[in-house]
Amino acid sequence: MIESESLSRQKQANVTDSRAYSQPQQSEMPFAVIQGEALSVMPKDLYIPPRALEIILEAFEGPLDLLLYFIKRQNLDILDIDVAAITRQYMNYIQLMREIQLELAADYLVMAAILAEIKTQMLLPRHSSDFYEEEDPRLELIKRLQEYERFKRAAEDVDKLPRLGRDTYQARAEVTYRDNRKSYPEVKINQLLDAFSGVLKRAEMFKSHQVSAEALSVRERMSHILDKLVGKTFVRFEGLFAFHEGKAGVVVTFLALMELIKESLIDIVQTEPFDSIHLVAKKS
Amino acid sequence: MNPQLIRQIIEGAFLAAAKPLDTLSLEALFEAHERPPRDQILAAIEEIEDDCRDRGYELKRVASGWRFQVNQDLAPWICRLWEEKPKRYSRAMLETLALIAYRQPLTRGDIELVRGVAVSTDIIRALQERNWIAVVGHRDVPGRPALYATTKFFLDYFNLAALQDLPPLEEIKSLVDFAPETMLASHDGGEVGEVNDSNKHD
Amino acid sequence: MNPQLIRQIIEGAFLAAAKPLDTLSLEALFEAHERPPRDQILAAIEEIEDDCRDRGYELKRVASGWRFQVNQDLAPWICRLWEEKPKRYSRAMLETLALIAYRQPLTRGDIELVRGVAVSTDIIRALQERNWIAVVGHRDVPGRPALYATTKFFLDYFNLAALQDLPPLEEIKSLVDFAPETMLASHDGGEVGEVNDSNKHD
Repeated sequence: MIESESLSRQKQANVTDSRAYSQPQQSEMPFAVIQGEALSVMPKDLYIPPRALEIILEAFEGPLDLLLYFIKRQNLDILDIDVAAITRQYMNYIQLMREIQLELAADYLVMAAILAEIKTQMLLPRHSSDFYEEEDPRLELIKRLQEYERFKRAAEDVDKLPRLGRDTYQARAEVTYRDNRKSYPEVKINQLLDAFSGVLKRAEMFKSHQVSAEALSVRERMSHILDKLVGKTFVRFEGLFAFHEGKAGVVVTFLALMELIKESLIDIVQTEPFDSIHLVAKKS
Repeated sequence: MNPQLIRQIIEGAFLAAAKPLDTLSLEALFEAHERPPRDQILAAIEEIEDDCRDRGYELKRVASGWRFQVNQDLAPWICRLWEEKPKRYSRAMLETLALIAYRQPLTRGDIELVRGVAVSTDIIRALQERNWIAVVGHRDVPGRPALYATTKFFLDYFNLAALQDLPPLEEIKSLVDFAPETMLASHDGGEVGEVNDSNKHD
Repeated sequence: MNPQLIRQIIEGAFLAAAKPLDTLSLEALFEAHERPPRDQILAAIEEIEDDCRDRGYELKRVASGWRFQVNQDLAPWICRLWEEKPKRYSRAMLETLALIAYRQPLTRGDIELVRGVAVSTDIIRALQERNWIAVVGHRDVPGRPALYATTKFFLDYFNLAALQDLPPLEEIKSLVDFAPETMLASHDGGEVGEVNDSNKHD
């Protein structure tokens, strides 16, 4: 299926630019390695084991790459190329491909169509005077091939750049001390108020929860009393009052106790009448 | 092999390895035919050690070999490399804190009831880590949920002598009534929407 | 602050950070009252650079700052520290990366047009995971395809300080030596538009 003429040409061809194909093929360019054996020429016989073709396929990055290969292998300038011949060669190739890896063939089929189109356009009679006005149908393809080859080389250049972990290594030294000091965001009190008023607005807490009924001092005292009771068995009732706070303080503490009892957070214990009163945090 | 190259290889290896290297692992860097004798390796190590004097790092002998270490007396500066940039607190965090401040002591469930959305454990943990809130007890209901209250550090941070120095609710209420648009505008959309949605479906 | 201490701090920070540091991050190591002026920091960097001559490592300027790195010519020895050989990248990945590097910002479609084959999602994802490329916008056409560009980390990884340090794109002339002027001219612009001409022939 692959033309023997082009194959023998491939063999003789000097690689125009060995660099372009330095990877993955060398100048004697094994086409693929099948079961340890280098395949440097496309097999002439019709039967190519499907696995082998897959490997060949993997050597190319797509239809442009394959076409570039055909052109370079034949050491020809594309403008001199017999588009008919290369189209035939190309079509043979993709026919083989279609048998084993259909989804890959799609990109190649597009290229086949482009080649066929160029071929037809070349067959149309044209006046020599039109040459400069009408674009050569091959020109677009050449542009694409050039553009592709450019980036194919650029990719090789990028691959050669000194790379961290391959050509150079990040230097580091151990740090034996590491207190992970953490710095915290700052909060201003008006941010807090703003957040709170947002909650109020949303939940309409005034109506459903009647928060305003309790002065803050009472709620704070509730926290303090709970704090005192935590982890202790009994605390004497009198021990909770700080008399230096005066009457107001006593009232606040008393209200807090009432509130705590109401919310069943604490229990009051008095073993006998007129005995001292003790408070205890509720246990389950 | 020339001694300077040997030294460079060893120096480079110490810096690249990120772990201590002993003489065996240093020898393994060289192929048999070029491998320097051990005393030459040790000489190179000594030279490297000497060259670090007055530098920001030193070659230190540890149990499993030698390694480069950053000088300990540079710690106050070097540690700033890992200082976390303070981020801003989320609206959810500020609202939770505000609720605990004004309604303490209360449980997570209480907060959720008012805010209409779940309170993430992260928020509670962050507030505890900052020592602004603490568990002061447990409510005597199934599950015995923790009761949270603000701490002295909270008051200190906000420069308050006592909780009653927080603006009273009435003031906040009038603030809300006074400027409803700006208040609403200051919300980041998400949560308001959530609450509204849940109301609709109720 | 005495210049030697400044130098030691900077030197230690480079080794401790294990990533490139720029002047901003170096300045952040110092508290405001002790912070040296920028030219003093640059002077210290220069001094450190000079001191690495003939050593196994160098202070290298890359895209996101300076870093200590092991000399390239030592790689044959240093690489023996690790059993695993450094990964090779597929041609498809390198070609895609090269296109993004030289032609950024561009879409997946732009890449496919030049390469003539579909670009697999895996490759794009792999490049993004490595933090070598990022979406920098969307082209204002139907479907709003993502525009990709390379990142600082890409430059850092490939030892470059800026995009213009990439090896120059070669002019490919071997295919057509007698190409009309128009053809050659159209390659300088580097815009993706020119490739779109193929539509005419479809």
